[in-house]
Amino acid sequence: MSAMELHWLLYAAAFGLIVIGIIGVVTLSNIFRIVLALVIAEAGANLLLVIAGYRFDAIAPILSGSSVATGVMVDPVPQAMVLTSIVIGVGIQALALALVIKVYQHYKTLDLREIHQRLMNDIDQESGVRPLLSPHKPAGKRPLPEPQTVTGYHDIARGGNE
Amino acid sequence: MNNIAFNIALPLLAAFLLPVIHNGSAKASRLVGPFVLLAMCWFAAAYFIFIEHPVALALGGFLPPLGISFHLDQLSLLMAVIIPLMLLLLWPYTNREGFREEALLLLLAGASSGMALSGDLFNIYVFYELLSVASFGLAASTHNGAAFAATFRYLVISGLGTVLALTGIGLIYTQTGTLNLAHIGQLAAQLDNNVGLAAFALIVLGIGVKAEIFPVNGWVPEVYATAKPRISALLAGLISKLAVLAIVRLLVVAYADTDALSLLLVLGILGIIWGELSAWRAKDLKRMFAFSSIGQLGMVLVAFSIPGEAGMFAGLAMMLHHLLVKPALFMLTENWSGSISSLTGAARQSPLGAALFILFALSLIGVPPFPGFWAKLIMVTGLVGADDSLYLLALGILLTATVIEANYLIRCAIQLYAPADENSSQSAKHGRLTLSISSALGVVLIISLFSITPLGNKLYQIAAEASNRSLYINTTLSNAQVPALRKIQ
Amino acid sequence: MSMLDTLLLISLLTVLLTGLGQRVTFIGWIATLLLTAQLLTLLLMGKLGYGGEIIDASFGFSILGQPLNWRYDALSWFFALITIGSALAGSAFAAGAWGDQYRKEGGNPGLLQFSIALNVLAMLLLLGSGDLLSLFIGWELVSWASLLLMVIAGGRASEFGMRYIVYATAGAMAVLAGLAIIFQLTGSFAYDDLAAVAPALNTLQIVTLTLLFFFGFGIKMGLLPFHLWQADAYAETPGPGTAFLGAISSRMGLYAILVVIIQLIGLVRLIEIEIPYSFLSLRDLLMWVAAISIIIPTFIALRQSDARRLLAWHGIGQGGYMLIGLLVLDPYGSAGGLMHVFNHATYQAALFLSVSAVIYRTRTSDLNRLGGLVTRMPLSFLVMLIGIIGLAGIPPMNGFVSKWLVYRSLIIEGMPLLFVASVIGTLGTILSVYKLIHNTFLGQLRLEHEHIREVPLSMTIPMLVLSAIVFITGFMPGLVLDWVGSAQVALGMPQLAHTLGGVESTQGSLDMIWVCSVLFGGFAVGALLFYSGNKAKRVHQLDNYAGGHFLTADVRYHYSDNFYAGLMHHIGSWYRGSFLWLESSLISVVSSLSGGAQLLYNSFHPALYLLMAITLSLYFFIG
Amino acid sequence: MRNYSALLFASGLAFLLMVIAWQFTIGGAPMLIGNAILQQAADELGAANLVTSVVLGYRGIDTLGEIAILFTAATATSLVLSSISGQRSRPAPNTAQSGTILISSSRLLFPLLLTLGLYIVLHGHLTPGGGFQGGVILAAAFFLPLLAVPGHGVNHSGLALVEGFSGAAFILIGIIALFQGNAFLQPFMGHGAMGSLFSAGTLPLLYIAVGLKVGAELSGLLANLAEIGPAHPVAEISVETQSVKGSAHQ
Repeated sequence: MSAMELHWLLYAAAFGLIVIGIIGVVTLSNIFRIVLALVIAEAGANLLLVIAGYRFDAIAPILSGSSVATGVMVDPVPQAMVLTSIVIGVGIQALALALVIKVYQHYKTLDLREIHQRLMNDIDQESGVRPLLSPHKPAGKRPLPEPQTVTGYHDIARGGNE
Repeated sequence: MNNIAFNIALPLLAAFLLPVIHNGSAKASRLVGPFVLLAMCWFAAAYFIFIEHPVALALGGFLPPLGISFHLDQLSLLMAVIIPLMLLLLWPYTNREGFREEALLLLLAGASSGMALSGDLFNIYVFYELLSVASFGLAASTHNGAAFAATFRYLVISGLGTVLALTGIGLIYTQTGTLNLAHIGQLAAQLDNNVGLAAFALIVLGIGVKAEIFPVNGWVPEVYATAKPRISALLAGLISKLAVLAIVRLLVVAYADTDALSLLLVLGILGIIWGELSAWRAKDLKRMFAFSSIGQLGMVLVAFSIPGEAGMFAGLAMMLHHLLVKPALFMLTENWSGSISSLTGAARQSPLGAALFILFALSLIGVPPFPGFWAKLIMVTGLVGADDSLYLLALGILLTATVIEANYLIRCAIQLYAPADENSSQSAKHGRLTLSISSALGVVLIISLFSITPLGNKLYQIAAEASNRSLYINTTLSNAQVPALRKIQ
Repeated sequence: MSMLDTLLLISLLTVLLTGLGQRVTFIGWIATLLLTAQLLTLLLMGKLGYGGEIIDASFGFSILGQPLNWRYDALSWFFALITIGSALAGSAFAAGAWGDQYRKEGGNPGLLQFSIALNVLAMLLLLGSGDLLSLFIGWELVSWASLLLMVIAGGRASEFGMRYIVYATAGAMAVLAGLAIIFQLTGSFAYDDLAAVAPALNTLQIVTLTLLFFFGFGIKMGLLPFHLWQADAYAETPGPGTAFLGAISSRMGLYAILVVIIQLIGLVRLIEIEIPYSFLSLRDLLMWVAAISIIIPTFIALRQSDARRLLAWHGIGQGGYMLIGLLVLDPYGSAGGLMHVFNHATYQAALFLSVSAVIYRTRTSDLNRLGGLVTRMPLSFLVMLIGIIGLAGIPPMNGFVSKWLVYRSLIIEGMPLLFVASVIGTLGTILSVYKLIHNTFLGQLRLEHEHIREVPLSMTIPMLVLSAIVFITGFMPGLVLDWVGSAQVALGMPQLAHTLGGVESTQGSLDMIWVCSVLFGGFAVGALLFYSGNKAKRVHQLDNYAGGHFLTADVRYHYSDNFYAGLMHHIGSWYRGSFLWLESSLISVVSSLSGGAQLLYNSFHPALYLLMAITLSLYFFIG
Repeated sequence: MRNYSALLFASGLAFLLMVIAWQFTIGGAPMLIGNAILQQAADELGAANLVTSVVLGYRGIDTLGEIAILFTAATATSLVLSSISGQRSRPAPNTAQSGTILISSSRLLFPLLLTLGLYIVLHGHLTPGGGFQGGVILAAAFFLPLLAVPGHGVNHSGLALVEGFSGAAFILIGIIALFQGNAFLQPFMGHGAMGSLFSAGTLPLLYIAVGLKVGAELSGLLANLAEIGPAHPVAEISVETQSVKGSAHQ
């Protein structure tokens, strides 16, 4: 494999991972999987950083004994950056998992759609605003919403002009 | 005895040790935070007043572009002073829940200072991440399901933003082979191509998550609605501004004369439209302010996108004004969390709160002679001066948005003063702490009202310095100093 | 320290004292006293009214490198006189018995006095503005101060105040845009710089500036189609406040148009600019807006059944006369327009006060529930009579003089269509003011009003003073025309040659002293005949007959409901509420846009928009 | 619908990113500062592992930020996981399910992992590895008993001490550098012989601090997550995942 082909492969892999991760985040509705997709996307970004400092046929930037480089070395800066960004990623993922657990404890579901619905209802309730009817069809085993009068829509129609 | 590194090191050190101190003596641990913030404030102010700037400090002892350098000009030092002040103001003095929130706030202080001062792209990114993680923790500290869910959604957007920003930094590194902002600015010619601009777009949208840039601000209403008002005030008032500043630095230094300006302009215009329209229909104060802050940040972005000094001047004026007003307004939602219609007659129960609301609302709308008017005037003249049809469109939208803003804010104000009815909530009285925070900001607003001219001149000077690209590059690359501990005469 | 400083200081003192002394019961009298002091100070500056030197304020600011100056010339002095005069009338009216009753009903007369004082201060600042920036600041101060006056009644008033402030902000933003353009063109906000640059501006710039300023200032005047806010907002203001607002507040728009469009940009330029595909010049377009603003509000007033609303709608219509007169740009027209500002303020304030007096006694301003009060409140009746004669523009009151000047100039300058439009407006005015006085004071006395009395002296005196002014300035218009002449000079317009009794010119003369003498001679003959015959027999007001039948007091024979039914049968279908429809559809549009905007934030997947944004902005750069 | 638009935009993004990749210069990045560091780092810092020079020397502030992020994440996590009352339902250690083999091997592995972790931390300036990598291994050592015996207690206050003091040590070393007349976090104490254990000035000390910090933070994080308790077992979550998966197809 030539240097050029390898470079291409690496860049394609990095961007591919990023895109796959983003697709995952956007299309999945299980929040645990969303976290995993986020990890994939992060891996892609990290890979991009690493190959930014990569040189074909170069060695790791570690000197053996003498203080002079013995051959072509790869760029050490991106490696340090990746180290940092991996650790950052770990921190964020841990926090994300903790939040997933907490959200699950409170809402007993991992479905983003339902969580969003409940979240909106909670916010509406706390702020004393009558929740609007759900714009979504009920999905899965979700209990049907309480029957509500359609007067909620009159509020919309009148808008802020009340 | 002074070194700007203390502004980073001290809060982090205090945060690291806070759990230990707390285990030893809970009372002592409560004193640590305010003390550290005061010290930070002093260090930054000392640099601002006594030490010649702009100056670039090679913080780790390695000269830029190899090492990380901090760029200390008036703008970054101003922010470095404002950050601890703001945190002191919004510090949880009555917090009985524990030290963790305080530790997070200290970390936030360190990270914000780092973001404001740093002159290294990746370093800014690291501090940005630190800031993000701390803000996640703070947003979730309300401890209810809604807060957790909102924070999770915030984290997902923010996490994707991180990936994008990192990709952008990677792209810039592949193009220029350097991370120092000034060095990047020197190599800016290599970035004025598809790859460079794409990197800018990625960074803008990545960091823009915190800057509430449209459309990556889906988290804003739900997080501000569920977080404590103090935290919302901090996020909307301070944190968003730091993210904007980071973007603006990159813009000024590396993308000054490119299409990047029009990207910011377009995003800003959309932000104004979306934010203000949404706020018009919001039914509770918290979300109204959340949406309105999206609109306001759109205005800030539009202002910064005006080319040249005029843009920097207008942007800074709008930004600092919003920095002052929005936290105060958010603090007022503390006991006015219900729907707007339940606030009927709240002025009777909290007359000072209502008066402050009116004061800040008028300034936000831009009624002369309040400071908001002057900021808006600077921005409007800047927009006309940019002499481009897109900027004139932005002017039209800005003015229309102001009308909408006046509509919803004054609607609330009138509601507050309407005679109470059976709908009105019973406990619309503000706590003393809340009121004193808002009053303090109100006093600052009124003082600045009487010193518009010196403030404006100073701000113009700051803007001229901050928008001077060659000065930035020269300061860092030719005149960087290694900051040993130094005494102040 | 110049006289102007003293004036502004006293005004500021008035604001402070009324603001601090909210709980003092005699706060109204203090306010009246201080306003009198302001009036006296202004009169000491009276040389201005006779061509005196411009008086500069000795203070001045420089904000962000832009100087802010205040100075008074004849025009400012003229407007300031009206402002303080009408405020004084309103304040004095509210100070005594009216204020006591207002307090009993839960109102706060101190707040009312404070708002009036604040409005006066704001207007004095606006009138004294020496550059565009201070003009804008004064403009905004006036806008927000009047909001305070409008909403203090609470309830529906705040709704209308809300509507007002949306219109007002829209106008202010247009003005701001205009200012920014001017700043870009001239590099400063000074009047002189704009006046110097104006001749060199190209057509597009002139049109843009004119439209922006006309829109901005015109909203405050209630020019069509932005008139919807005014009548409701004014009508819901507590009585004396309405008198003040109706008399002068909406004239601030006229003042600003005078200064910026007519004086600085220059009317001559507007006449030169032709509107494509029409016979009109830009000036003609503005005049037609003014003409339509005369006709439509006047006929809307005709339909009102609330006395305050009826008068408030007339306020908009009369503004059209002033504007149309000033836009003619000859001595007659501009003098007529300026004089009408004064005249309108006097009779409008008198009318509003008289309506307030009726409300004070009867608790209603509903024209369908009043009638026959002439014997109970004869002084109020007299005031209203004088007022409506002035409003309708009939000799011998002052409204006639100014309208005559406007008509005359329209005829001289060859604008017959506009003349006809103004006359149609006057027709509607006469009809509706007749409705006002008939339904209030004439006809059948309602039983529940049998025992009411005239209002106390503290209220009648301001009303009577105003009516006296209406009559005297009608009898001797030269008094006002002196001031108007100086104001014309200050505006750089040709001055109207005048005498004490009116105008003496080859193009048309009017001597009100003669007109009045003839008129009163006629009245004297009539009175002579009436009293010499001695056929009149005094009966009780409720002692009525019709067709030989005895009418008991509880029978309703007074024709007030559905007044002008016959007329309405013919023109009723023209009342379509199109502007209301326009306004509500605008609100619906904003509402649905807003709903759409919120959809983004209700989207259940937070990151989708991030993806879209990043793709689109990458495409923005790469595609 | 949403998925289609997401896919549409994502494919657009992929296309645009590929366009960007197409425009790269082949043969890698310019390596402006990279080359300079490769030339100078050994002389300036005396560390054989040049990545370590970058991590702790040239970009020391980044590393400080990074350990702060870990600390922040740990603090935020414990803030999130702590219920308002401050009571955490810690289950009793349940050795019954684990079995002897699991427990013994975890006990056997513990010292090995500890040694390995410390070795990697200490040789961070010489060989691949360093504070982060070693710290993770240390964390694994402490987390292993928890995996083997669910409910195994973790000494949180001890961890907090380690966390606090190791982080503080990192900063204090930086501040001491200041008092030595250097810049903040600038390495001092001489270079030593290149390639030997005691070389590269304060870098090994910094790495030890980082290693301890990372180890403590990670074990704290993991322990926090693991201690949610049997009321909300991981099993239940995975069952839910299945059912969501099932409903997604409907």
